[in-house]
Amino acid sequence: MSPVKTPLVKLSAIRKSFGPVEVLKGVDMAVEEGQVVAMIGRSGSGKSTLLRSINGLERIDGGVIEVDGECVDPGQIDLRALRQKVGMVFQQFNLFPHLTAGENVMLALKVVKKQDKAATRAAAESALAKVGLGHKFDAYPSQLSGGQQQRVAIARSLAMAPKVLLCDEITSALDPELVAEVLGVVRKLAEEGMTLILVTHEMRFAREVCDRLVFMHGGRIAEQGPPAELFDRPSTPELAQFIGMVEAR
Amino acid sequence: MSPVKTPLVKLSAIRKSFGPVEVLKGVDMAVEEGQVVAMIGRSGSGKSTLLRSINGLERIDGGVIEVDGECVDPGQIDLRALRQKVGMVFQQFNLFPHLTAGENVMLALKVVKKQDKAATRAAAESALAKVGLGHKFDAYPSQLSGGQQQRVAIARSLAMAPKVLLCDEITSALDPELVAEVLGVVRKLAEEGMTLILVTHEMRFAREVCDRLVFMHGGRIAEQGPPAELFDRPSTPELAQFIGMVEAR
Amino acid sequence: MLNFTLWDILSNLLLAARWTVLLSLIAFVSGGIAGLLLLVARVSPVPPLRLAAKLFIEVFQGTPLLMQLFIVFFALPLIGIETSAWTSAAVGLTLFTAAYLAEIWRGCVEAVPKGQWEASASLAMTFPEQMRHVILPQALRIAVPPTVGFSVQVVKGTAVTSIIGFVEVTKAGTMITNATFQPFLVYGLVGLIYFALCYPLSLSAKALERKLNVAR
Amino acid sequence: MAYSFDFSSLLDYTPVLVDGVATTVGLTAVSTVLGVALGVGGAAARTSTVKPLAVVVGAYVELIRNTPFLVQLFFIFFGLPSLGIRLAEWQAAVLAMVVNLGAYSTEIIRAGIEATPKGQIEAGASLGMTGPQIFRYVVLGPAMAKIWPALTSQIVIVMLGSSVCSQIAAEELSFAANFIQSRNFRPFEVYFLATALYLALAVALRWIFSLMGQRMFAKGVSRA
Amino acid sequence: APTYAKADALERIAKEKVLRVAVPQDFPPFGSVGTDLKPLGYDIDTATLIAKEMGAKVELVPVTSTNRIPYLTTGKVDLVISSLGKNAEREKVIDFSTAYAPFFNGVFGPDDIKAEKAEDLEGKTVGVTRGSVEDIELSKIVSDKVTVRRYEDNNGTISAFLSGQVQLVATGNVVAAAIFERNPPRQPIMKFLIKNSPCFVGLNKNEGPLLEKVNAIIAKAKDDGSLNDIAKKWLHAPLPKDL
Ligand SMILES: Nc1ncnc2c1ncn2[C@@H]1O[C@H](COP(=O)(O)OP(=O)(O)OP(=O)(O)O)[C@@H](O)[C@H]1O
Ligand SMILES: Nc1ncnc2c1ncn2[C@@H]1O[C@H](COP(=O)(O)OP(=O)(O)OP(=O)(O)O)[C@@H](O)[C@H]1O
Ligand SMILES: [Mg+2]
Ligand SMILES: [Mg+2]
Repeated sequence: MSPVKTPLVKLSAIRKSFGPVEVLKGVDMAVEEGQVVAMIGRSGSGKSTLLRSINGLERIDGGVIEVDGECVDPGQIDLRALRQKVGMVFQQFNLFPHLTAGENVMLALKVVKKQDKAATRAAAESALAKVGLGHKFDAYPSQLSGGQQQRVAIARSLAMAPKVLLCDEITSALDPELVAEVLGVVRKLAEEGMTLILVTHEMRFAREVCDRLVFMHGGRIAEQGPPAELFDRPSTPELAQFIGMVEAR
Repeated sequence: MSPVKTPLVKLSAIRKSFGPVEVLKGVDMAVEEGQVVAMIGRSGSGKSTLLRSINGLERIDGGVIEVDGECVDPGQIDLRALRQKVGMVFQQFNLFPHLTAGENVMLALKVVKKQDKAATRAAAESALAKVGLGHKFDAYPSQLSGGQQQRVAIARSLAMAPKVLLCDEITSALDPELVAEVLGVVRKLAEEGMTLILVTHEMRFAREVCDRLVFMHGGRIAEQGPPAELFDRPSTPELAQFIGMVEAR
Repeated sequence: MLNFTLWDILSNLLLAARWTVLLSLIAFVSGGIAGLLLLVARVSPVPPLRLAAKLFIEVFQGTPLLMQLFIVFFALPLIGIETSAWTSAAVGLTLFTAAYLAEIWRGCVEAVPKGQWEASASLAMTFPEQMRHVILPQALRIAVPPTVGFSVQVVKGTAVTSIIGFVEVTKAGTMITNATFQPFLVYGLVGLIYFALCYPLSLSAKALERKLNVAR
Repeated sequence: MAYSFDFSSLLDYTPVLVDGVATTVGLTAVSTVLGVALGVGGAAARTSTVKPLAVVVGAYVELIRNTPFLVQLFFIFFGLPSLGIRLAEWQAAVLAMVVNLGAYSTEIIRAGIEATPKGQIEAGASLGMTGPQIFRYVVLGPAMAKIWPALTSQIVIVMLGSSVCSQIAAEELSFAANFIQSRNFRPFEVYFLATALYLALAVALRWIFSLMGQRMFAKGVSRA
Repeated sequence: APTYAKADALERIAKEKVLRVAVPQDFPPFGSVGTDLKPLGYDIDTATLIAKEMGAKVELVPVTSTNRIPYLTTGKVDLVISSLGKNAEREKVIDFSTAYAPFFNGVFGPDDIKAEKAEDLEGKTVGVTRGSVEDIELSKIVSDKVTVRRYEDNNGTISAFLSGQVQLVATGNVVAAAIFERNPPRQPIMKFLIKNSPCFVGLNKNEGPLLEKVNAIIAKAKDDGSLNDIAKKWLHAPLPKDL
């Protein structure tokens, strides 16, 4: 038996309200290094909020978030150290429109990591190459397809060498035929041992690539486990209904 | 054998360029009354442009469009008659936000068809009832879910009693769990004998509901025929690739 | 010799402020009407009309109001059109206001999503019908805050009418300064009067804008 | 029409007109640079989390935007000497124009900043950037690109507004026009010419700014 | 002549019984405003007198030295009685009556500044009202080393002097005296005279009958002492003999 690993990301009893509405009602979750976790659930079930809490974009009201052994205080203000460990990719890409693909990737290396010019450039080139866009270094986001933009966004996060990468429905804003190229990149990252937490509606992808599926319902984790198991034998009626709905089309 | 029917919509050698780029390179197509046609193809292949040409939102550069026996001149300015025969539903719903659902449906009946108040109201009520929203007559678009808004948009077109209804990716802007309710309405229309031309990415739906599938590629119709046939035995490599791509997820 | 008490100064300035207010109202109302016509021309599908409106706007936004007033007042008589100070000020301010409002409103019309034009066209509506029932109701709603905001510019613009003989607040201010030798006090008061006229307008423009953003 | 136009009498005054145009251009150029810089600072202050700073800048903006430029100019030139602050006419003119443009551009740039999609800021934050870094590298560029047309219009307005600086004897274009017409008693010719020159300046200014905009905000940020 | 206006002003005045006169409101004692902001002064009294003689009501139009000529040439007023000085260039554009008021212009400044002749102005800043006679005469006698600031109207000139924006002003002696009388923060004291340049009534060209009528009225007023009364009232001195 292997020794008990400390998880890379550990969430305990996370609570979060927006005004009077409690959106996260006590979430516990642990993700080990190299794991690929997919979160699914209905719209409004709190998936994005949970993900955003992990890198401090939302300040939680209660509970403890631990990343790589360090605690994220709910009240803490300096989140810079945390955020260098936790990368995030958004549904809407959020590339900086006034910078080229290369500059998008280099910016944080320069101003946050204070790397020198040569190192920055080398890192950016290798990150872009990794997502198959080595040749688009000088293209502006507006000159790229949605799929390419999303891949640049992934490269931008990767270049910071995060311990874990959070992806929030990163293919939902894409035209159907562009989805595959982005999922391909994610699949590669997973194979290379990157720790990933994904929110996704691509059930087939989740099934194939993920180690674990987390089904959120009403601000709680209603069910989790290996994808095949959950899909084939959902133990809650909510999950059964959700699967039915997604596959109804 | 039945007599040769004149098609309701007949496109011959349609050409359209945006600036230097030729987007439609000579498209021929005929749709008979009561037929349900789905157009598929990669992004940029010209599906929307073709659809928009049929009701004159794009002015074509060459070719002939005939709707219900009447010719649509490429240079013609008065499109009102045509547009009363051709309804259109958009991806982004495009409901008038300052009007209630009922008023949205009634507006064109009032100002275009000059119907009296009672007739207008009756028509609007029946159209809304048809899409299952009889009870939302006085709701503003902002008070409706995406799926409901799209159904109002369909009702708005239906109320004008068009001969043919064009639908351009009408479920693409919807949350996954709302797609089914809109497709349900379209399915019902198809069953009731409405002539429909749809651009869609919902392959399963296309397969079940449509009489004919039209595969566009690079501004041309690359292939068309009964859905089952096309899906199972694509005769062009482009279609084979497209099907692979869409199903890869 | 003459002695202006603080009350003399203030009452004279306030009396002069009547003209400022009246001129502003005239400019705003007639400028609004002219601006609406100009707007329709500017976005109409008729190219010559669009061009003419564009040219008009370009000229009136590209030259100082001071010069416009001077030309209306002193040059129109040269071609045989008699203009009183009142009509000149009204005409000059109206044209000026119309040009700016038309441009502001064009921005609002263009802020109405293209899909609204297309949806209404697909329902077989004509350009006037689209404008009347679909575009303007939406555009005018978002136009309210910037329009109220622009009224501040109109109020301030009336200061320039002193060139053609109007004794409005600014002119009264210079005259009184000259008689009292108290520029700091007098111009301070003049500034305050304008502020009292304009600030409520600015505030309501902001409030309207906030309301609009919430409503959406 | 009884009046006979005679533009030839303007020829003698060409140097005066040239000086006037040059002064107008100079005043506009200096106050544009300083005024926009002030506006960037003001906008940063107004959107900052430091409340008192935001309030002070807010008061400045409101005060300036709700009083006529002419009154501000008179106050600075004629009023401030009572407090022992005496400025030359060009200094007063530049100060008034900078203060005026500063207030307007603060508002304009602030609007641009606030129109920055939240996702952009979140993306910057997720990369570990600090607030000021996000402002400097992520927000400012696209905000400027977005408000460039509005800023251009405001600068044109300030340029046209500089015509009232003639009232404190700053020798710009309107001053030249007034000077000439008071000598040759031919106001119509002079004012028509001056108006045309203003129009030309305004058109040139817009053109220059749109060129600058195209260069600076070339590909990435279209106005959409 | 480059002048617009119908050559029947006198007829119109007789018919409508209104005489429209451009008068200053920023040039005491010729024209300034009372606490009700109504114009008063030498020029205003002269205008009233001429109107009375014509049997018409006077309509006073306050003008600045910048816009008084356009007011006249566009026919918005019949006469300009606005301490207008005469020179050859101006005579090409409008007509002048005989003189109705004396006017000596000079350079004025506070006690502590010494200036006895034009050369002494070098290195100093002098304010003057653009387009006034003082402006034109001053421009003739000073060198490049003198900074001349030209203001839109007399309000500007006077304000500039009083607020110290200019060291000296060129203006009329009586104007300076009137300012002095109001006890201002800086006192204009006579440094030297520039020119004797009496004031004339300005009229449009081609208004022969009106010109004759105005001249006749002025001559009569000089004879019967009514103009002298106005002079004594506003200038505290009788009309000079040579006027
Ligand atoms: N900033 C906010 N202010 C107020 N309510 C919010 C905010 N962000 C999210 N919510 C609410 O919190 C709930 C959970 O939202 P969240 O975005 O986490 O859901 P989700 O599971 O990601 O849904 P989706 O699949 O639509 O992205 C929703 O009801 C949402 O309306
Ligand atoms: N108004 C326009 N101006 C310029 N180019 C246009 C315009 N509209 C469409 N195009 C171009 O025409 C081509 C065809 O576009 P169209 O929208 O018809 O494709 P589509 O098949 O509907 O794609 P999608 O699946 O993305 O909707 C594309 O390359 C597009 O960029
Ligand atoms: Mg979400
Ligand atoms: Mg399309």
